[in-house]
Amino acid sequence: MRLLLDLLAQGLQMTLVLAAAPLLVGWTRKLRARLLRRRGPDLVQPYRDLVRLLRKEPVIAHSASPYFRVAPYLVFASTWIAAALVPTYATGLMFHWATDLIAIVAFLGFARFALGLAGMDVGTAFGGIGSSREVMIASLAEPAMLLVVFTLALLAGSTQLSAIAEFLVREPVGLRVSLGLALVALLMVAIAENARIPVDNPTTHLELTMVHEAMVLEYSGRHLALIEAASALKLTAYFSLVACLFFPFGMVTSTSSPLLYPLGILAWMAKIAVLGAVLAVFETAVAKLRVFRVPEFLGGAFVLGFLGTLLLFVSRAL
Amino acid sequence: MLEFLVLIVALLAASGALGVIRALDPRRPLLVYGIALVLCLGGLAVVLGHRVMGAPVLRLVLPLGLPWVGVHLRLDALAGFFLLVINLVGALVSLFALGYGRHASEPGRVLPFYGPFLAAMQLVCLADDAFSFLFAWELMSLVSFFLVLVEHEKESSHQAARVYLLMAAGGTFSLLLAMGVLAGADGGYSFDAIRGQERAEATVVSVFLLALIGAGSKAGLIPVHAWLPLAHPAAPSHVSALMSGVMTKVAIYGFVRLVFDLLGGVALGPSVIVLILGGISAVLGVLYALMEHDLKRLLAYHTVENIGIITAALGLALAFAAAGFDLLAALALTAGLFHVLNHALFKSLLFCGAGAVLHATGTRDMERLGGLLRRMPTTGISFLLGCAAISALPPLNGFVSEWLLFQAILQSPILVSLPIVLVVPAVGALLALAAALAAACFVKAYGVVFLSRPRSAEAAAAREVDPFSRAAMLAFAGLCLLLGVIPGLIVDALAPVGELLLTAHLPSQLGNPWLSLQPLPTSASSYNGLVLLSFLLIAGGLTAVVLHRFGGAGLRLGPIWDCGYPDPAPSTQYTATSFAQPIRRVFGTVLFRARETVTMPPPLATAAARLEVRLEDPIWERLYVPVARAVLAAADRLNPLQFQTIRRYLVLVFLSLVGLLVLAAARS
Amino acid sequence: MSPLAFDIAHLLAGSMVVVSFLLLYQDRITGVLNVFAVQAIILALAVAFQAWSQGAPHLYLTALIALIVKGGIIPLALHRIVRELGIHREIEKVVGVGLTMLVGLALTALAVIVVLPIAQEAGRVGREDLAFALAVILLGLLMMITRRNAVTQVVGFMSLENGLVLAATGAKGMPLVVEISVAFSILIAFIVFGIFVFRIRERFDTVDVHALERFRGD
Amino acid sequence: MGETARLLVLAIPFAAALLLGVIKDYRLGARLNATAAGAALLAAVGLLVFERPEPGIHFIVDDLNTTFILLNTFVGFTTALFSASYIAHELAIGRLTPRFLRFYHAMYQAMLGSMSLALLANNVGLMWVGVEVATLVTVLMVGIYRTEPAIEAAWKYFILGSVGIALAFFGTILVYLAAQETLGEGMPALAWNRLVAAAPLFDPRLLDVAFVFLLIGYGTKVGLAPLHAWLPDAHAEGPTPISAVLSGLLLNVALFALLRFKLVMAANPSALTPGPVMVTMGLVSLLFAALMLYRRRDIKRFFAYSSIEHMGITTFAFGMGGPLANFAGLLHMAMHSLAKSAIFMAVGHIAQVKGTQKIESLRGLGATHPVLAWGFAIGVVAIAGMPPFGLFTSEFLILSSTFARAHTLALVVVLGLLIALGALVVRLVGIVFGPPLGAREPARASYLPMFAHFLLVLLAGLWLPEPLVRWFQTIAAQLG
Repeated sequence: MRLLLDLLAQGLQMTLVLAAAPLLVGWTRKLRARLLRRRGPDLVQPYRDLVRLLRKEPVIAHSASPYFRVAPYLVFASTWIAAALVPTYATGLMFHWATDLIAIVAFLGFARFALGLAGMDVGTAFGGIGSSREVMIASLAEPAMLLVVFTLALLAGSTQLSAIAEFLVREPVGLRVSLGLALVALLMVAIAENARIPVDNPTTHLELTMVHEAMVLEYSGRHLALIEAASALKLTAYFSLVACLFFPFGMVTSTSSPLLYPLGILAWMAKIAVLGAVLAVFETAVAKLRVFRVPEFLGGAFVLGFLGTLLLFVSRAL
Repeated sequence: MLEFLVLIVALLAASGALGVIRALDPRRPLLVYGIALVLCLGGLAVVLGHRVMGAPVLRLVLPLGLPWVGVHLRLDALAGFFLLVINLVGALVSLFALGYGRHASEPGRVLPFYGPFLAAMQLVCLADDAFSFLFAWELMSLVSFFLVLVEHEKESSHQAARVYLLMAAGGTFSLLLAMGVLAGADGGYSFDAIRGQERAEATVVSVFLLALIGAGSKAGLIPVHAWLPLAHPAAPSHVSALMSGVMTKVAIYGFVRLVFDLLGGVALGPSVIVLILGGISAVLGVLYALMEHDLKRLLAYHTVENIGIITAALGLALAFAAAGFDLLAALALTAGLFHVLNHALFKSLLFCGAGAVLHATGTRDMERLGGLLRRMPTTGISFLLGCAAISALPPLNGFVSEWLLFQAILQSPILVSLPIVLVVPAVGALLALAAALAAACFVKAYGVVFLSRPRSAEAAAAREVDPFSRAAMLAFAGLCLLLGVIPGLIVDALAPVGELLLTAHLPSQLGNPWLSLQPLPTSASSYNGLVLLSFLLIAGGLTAVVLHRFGGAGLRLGPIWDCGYPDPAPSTQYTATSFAQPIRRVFGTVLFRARETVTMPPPLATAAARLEVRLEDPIWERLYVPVARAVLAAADRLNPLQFQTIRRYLVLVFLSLVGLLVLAAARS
Repeated sequence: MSPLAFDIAHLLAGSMVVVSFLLLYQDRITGVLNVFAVQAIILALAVAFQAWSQGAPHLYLTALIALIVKGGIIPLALHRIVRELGIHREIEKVVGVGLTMLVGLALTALAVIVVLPIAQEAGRVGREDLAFALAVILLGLLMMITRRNAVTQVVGFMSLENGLVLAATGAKGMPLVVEISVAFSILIAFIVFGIFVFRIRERFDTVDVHALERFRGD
Repeated sequence: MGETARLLVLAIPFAAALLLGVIKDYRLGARLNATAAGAALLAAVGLLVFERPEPGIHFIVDDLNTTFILLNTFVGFTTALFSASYIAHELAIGRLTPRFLRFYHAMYQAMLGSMSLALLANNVGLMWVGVEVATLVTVLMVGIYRTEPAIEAAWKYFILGSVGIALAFFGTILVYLAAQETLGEGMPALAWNRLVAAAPLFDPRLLDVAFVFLLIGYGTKVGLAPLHAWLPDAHAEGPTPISAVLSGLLLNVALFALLRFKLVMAANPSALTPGPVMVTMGLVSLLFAALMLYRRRDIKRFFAYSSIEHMGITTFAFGMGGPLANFAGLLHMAMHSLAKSAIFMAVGHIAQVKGTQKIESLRGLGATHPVLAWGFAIGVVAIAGMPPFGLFTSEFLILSSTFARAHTLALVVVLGLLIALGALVVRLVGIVFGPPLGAREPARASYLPMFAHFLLVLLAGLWLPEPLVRWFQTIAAQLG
C-alpha cells in the first residue's frame, strides 16, 4: 500500500513536470509579449504547437544516420527524468535517493551530449555551428554549476536534493552571503543552459546568432516536438531546482502527511510562475550578447560560485 | 596461487619466442594472441579467486636476481586489483588482436614483444623488492619501445620512440634513486625491509618527489607527459590500447605502492602538490585533445586528462590520510582506483575502435573521415558508449568514479588547513571543467568520425571489421555500462585495498537497497545508475510507443534542409578543426598561442579562401626543446677535442699529472 | 755512504737537471741533439757511479747502454734524419724560451716540494736523486709539449726516460732495471724508426694534415 | 695441478705466437689461433677448478685475477672465432694480405699472452711489463691496415702510450722505494701480496706520489678522460677483432693494475685515499664521453667513446668504494667487456656487409639483415644498462648505493647515463629501423660468439652464480 502511494507520488511528479513545462514556456512568452506591448500568443499555444508537430510527418535528410532518429528520444527521456527527479512539491519522494544534484547536472549534460551529436549528424554547417557553440557554452557553465553545488552541499552536508531542501527548511540558515552568490550564479547558469537571452535567443532564426536553434535545424515533426518539449522540461527543471534549493518553503517534507500535496503543488506552481515572470522581465531588459562575449558572462557566474564556495570553506576552516 | 600467476607471467614472456619464428606464418598472430588471451583469462581467474579468498597477502621468493636479495614476489589486495585490470583488459585486447593483429604488415615486429609486454606489466605489480620492481618497470618501457617502432618507416615513430625511451629511462632513474634512499647505503632492497622504517621528514619528501617524477613520467602527468601523445598513437592500435589503458595504470600502481605503502603517506604539503598537478593535467590534457584532429593522438591526450583525475584523487586521499581521516582517504582512494579501472576499460575500447576505423579507412586524420556509423554499426555503437563513458555521463562508469571523487572533495573542509581550503575547490572546478570539455571533445570526435557525411572516398567505402574485434569492443562497452549501473561491485572489491593501505574502507555497497551507491553513511548523498538507466529506457521506450501509436510512425526521406541552401559537397561540413574553434578562441589563444590567419581572395576572384590555424605546444617549447638544445650545444663545444694534435693531448696528460702532483704536495 | 760519494751523486744528478734546462733553452735542432748527447753521457756517469757505490755490477751494463745508444747512436741517427728529411733547423716553439724556463723552474720546485717531505730514512741519496729525477721527467714532458718539431719531441721523451733510468738506478737494489733500460732503448729506436719511415717532418700532430681534415666530425 | 694450469695459461699463447709467426697458410693460422685461445681458456678453467698454487715471488693466483683471467681467455677465444670469419672477408676484399695475417695472428696470441702475464703477475714490475707489451703489440695491430688514418691512429696510440708507460714505470719505482725499507731490497719489494701485507708501514707520502704516477700512467691505458685521446681512433681504425679485444680486455687489464695498487693504498691508513680522485676522473670520463657520442659519424668510434663512458662508470664505482659499489664495479667491468666485445663483433659484420663504417649510410638493418639487427639491438640495449641484461644490475647497484651516500654524485651519474642513453637510442633507432639502405646480400658471419656473449650478459642479468658473487664480495671487501 505504502509502496503504491509512493509510486503514485513519484508518477504524479513526473506527469506534473511534463504537463506544466509547456505552460511555463507559454507563460514566459505571453509575459514577454505583454512587456513588449504585444498581445502575444495565449498560454496554451505551446501545447498546440507540440500537438501540431506530433501530427506532422517528419522529414529526414538522406545523409542522416540511424542515430539521428534515436537522439530525440534520448534527449527527451533524459531531460524528463532529470526534471522529474528534482523535488517539486515534496521532498523525499520514492526515488529521491536515485540521483543527487551532481547526477542531475550530469544527466542534463547527457541530454546535451546527445543533442550535440544529433546536430553534427546530418553534416551541415549550421548543425556544426550550433553543436560547437553549445558545447563551448556548456563547458563554461558546468564548472560554475558545480561550484553552486559545492556551496549548497557544504551547507547541507549532502548533495542530495531532498536532504538540502529539508535542511534549508529545518535549519534557520538565514540570509547567507554565499547562498546569495550561489543563487545568482545558478540563475546565470540556468539562462545559459536554457539558451535564453542574453546568451542565446530561443525565438531567433537569424543563422549566425543561433546556437540551440541551429543545432536542431534539421529536425521536424515528432522529433522536433520531442526536442521542443525537452527544452521546455529543461527550463522547468532548472526553475524547480532554484525553487527547491533557495525557496524550499511550502514543500511537503517526507515526515508530513501526503494530504498536504495539493498545497505543495500550488506553492511550486507559484514559485516557477514567479521565476518565469522574472525571466521574462530580464529577457526584455537586456540585449543578446555576441557569442564570444558569453565566456565573460559565464566567467562571472564562475567567479560568484567560487566566491560562495570559498567563503564557506573559509568559515568552516577558521 | 601466486605460483600460478608466476607461471602465467613466465609463459607470457616465453610466448614472445613464438613471435620470432617466421616459419609459423601465417598462423603466427593467431597463435601468439590466442595464447595471450588464454593466459590473461587464467590470470584473471587467479586474481578473482584471490579476491574471493579475501585478498590475503601471499609471498614468494625466487633465487634469482641479486643473490643476497633474491626476487621477492607478493600478491596483496593492491597488486590484485591492478592485476585484475591488466588481465581483464589484456584478455579483451588480445581477443581484439585475434582479428586486428592479422592485418599487420610485418607481424615480426609486433609479436615478439606482445607477450613480454603483458608479462612485464604484471611483474611490476607482483614485485616486492626494489631490484625486481625496477627491473620489470624498465623492461616494460623497453618492450613497449620496440612496439612503438612497429611502423618503422615513419620518421614520426622514430621521434616518438626516442622521446619515449629517454623519458621512460629518466623516470626509472628517478624511481631508482628513490629506492636507493629507501633501501639505504647497505642495500636493504626487499620491500619488507623498507616498510617498517622510521624516516626523517626531509627523506620522506625527497622520496615522494622522486616517486612523483618517476611514476608521473610513466603515467603521463603534465609536465612530464610529452612522450605519451607521441608514443601511444605510433604503436599499433591494440598495443596503444594496452599502453594507454594499462601501462599508465601500472605507473599509478607504482606511485601508490611507493607513497601509500612503502612510505606510508606524506604530509599535507606534498599531497597538495599531487592535487594541483592532477587538476592541471586534467584540464590541459583535454585542451590539448580538443586541438587535435588525429584520432589516436586525441585519445592519447585524453589519457593525460584521466591520469590527472586519478592523480587528483590520490592527492586528496593523501591529504585526508595525513590529517587522519582514514575513511575519507579510503573514499578518495576508492574513487581514484575505480577510475583506474574505468579508464582502462573505456580507453582501451576507444583505441580499439580507433584501430577498427584505421583499418577500415586507412587514416587516422579525422578530417578525412565521417559517416562511419552507417557502415560500421557495431564499432560505432560501442565507440559511442565509450565516448559517453569517458565524458563522465551517467549512467556509465566514468561518471561514477568522478561522482565519488566529487563526494570526497565535498568532504575536504574538515581538513582545517589553508592551502587545502584554497586548492580543493579550485581543483574541483578544474575537474568539472575537464569533464565538460571532455564531453565537448567527444561530441567533436564522434560527430566528425562516425556521424556526418563521409569526407573522403576511403571513409565512404569503409567496411565493418571482423567478428573478433567487434566482440572485444562490445565486451568493453558492456563492461562500461555494467560498472556504471552496479558500481557496488568495484567499490566493494576495493575495500581490502583501503584496509591494506589506510586501515579503513567504505561500507559494503552491494547490501544497499536497489544496489544504489552511498559511500558515506554520514552524508545522505547517494547515486543509483541502475534506476537511472531503467528510467531512461522506460521513459524513452514509453515515449516512442506512445508517439508511434498516436502521432503516427510515418517518416519521409528528403534532401538536407540547411536553411534552404544545402551544399552536396562534404567539404562544406563542419570539420574537427572548425568544431574546436570556439573553445580554441576561449582557451587556446593564451595557452597555445593559437593564431588564425585568413587569406581572402580578391573580390570576384574564384580562388578559394584559406584559413590557417597555427598552434604551439607551450610545455614542449619551454621545457624540452631548451634541454635538447643545451645538450647538443655542449656536444658541439666538446667535439673539437676529437681533432686535437698529439701535442695538445700530451698537454692534457701533463696538466693532469702536474695537477695531481700539486694535490699530493698540498697534502704534505 | 761517505759524504764525498754523496756529493758526487748529488753533483751528477743535479747537472742532469741543469742540462735539461739547457735542452729547453736551445733553439736549433743540432744544438738540442748535442746537448742531449751530453745529458746521456752524464746519465751514464751517474749510473756507473751508482753501480760502483751500490756495488751492483749489472748497472754498469745500463750505463754502457746509455752511453752508446743515447749518447751515440740515436743522436747521430737523428742528425741524419734531420739532413735526409731536410727539416729546417729552427725549432718551432709554442711558448717562448723565457716562459718555458720559468715553467721549468716551477716544475723543479714542485718536484722538490713533492719529494722532500718524504721520510728521511729513505736514504738520502735515494731521496735527492728522486727529486732530481722527477724534475728531469717533468722537464722532459715540458719539452715535448712546448716544441712542435718532431725530433725535439723525441728528444724530450728521451730525456724524460733519462730521468726514469736515473730514478731506477738511484733506487737501491731495484730489480729489472737493466732489462727495462734495454726495453726503453728499443722503444725509442721504434719511435725514431717511425719518424723516419712515416716521414713525420714538422710535427707529431699528424702524419698528414689532410687525413685529419677528411675525418673531421667522426 | 694449479701450477701447471698457471703455466699453461702463460705458455700456450706465447708458444702459439711463435708457431703462428712461421705458419704460411692463413686458414690454418686462423684455426690454430682459435684453438690456442680455446686451450688457454681450458687452462684458465683449470685455474678455477684445481687448488690454487701458493703465491710465488713472480706469480699469484687469487680471486681477483682468476676472474679476469677467465674473462680474458673467454673473450680472447670467442674473438678468435669471430676473427676467423672476419679476416676471411678482409682477405676477400684485399684489405689484408696473407703475409700480414701471419703477423696478425702471431700478434694476437702475443697480446693475449702478455695480458695474462700482467694479470697473473705478483711482481708489480712484471705486471707493468705485461701491460706495456700488450699496449705496444696492439699499437702494431691498430696500424695493420696501413691506411693514413690507421697509421695516424697507431702513431697517436704509440706516443701517448709510451708516455704512459714511462709515467707508470716511475710510479712503480716509487712503490719500490716505499717498500724497500720494510721488505728489503730486490724482488720481494715488488711482490704485490707482500706489498699489501706490509703497506701499513710504508711512507704514505711516497705512496701518494707513486699513486699519482700510476693513476696517470695506467689511467692512459684505461682511457679515462682527459687521457683518453688515443682510444677512439685506435678502436676505429684497427681491425674489428682488435677493437673488441681492446675494449673488452686491455682497458680492463689496465684498470686491474690500478686496482692492485688501490688495494695497496687502501692497506695504508694515512696514505691519500684514491677514492675522490677516481670518482672525479670517472665522472669526467662519463660526462665527456656521453656528450662526445652525439657528434660521432663513425660507428666504431661511437662505441669506442661508449667504452670510455663505461670505464668512467666503473672507475667511479671503485672510487666510491664500499662493498656494494665495489661489487657493482667488478660486475660492471665484466659485463661491459662481454657486451662491448659482442657489439664490436656485430658492428664488424655490419660494416662488412654494408661496406662502410659511416653511420649515416647504415639504416634499416632490420629489413635487410634481421639477425645482425637483433644482435646490434640487443647489444645497444645491454650496453645502455637496460634489463634484462647484466649492466642493469650493476648500474642499479652503483646508483642506489651511491645516492644513499652522496646525492649529488648520483645525480651527476644519472645525468651522464641519460645523455649517453639519448645518443644510443638515436643510433639504435636510426640503424636498426627505418627504410633500408645499401647492400642486401646476406652476411657470411659467425653469429655464435656474439650471441654467446649476449647469452652470458642476459644470464647475469637474471641470475648471478653463487661462487662468482662470493669472489666479488671478498674482492669488494678487500678494496674497502
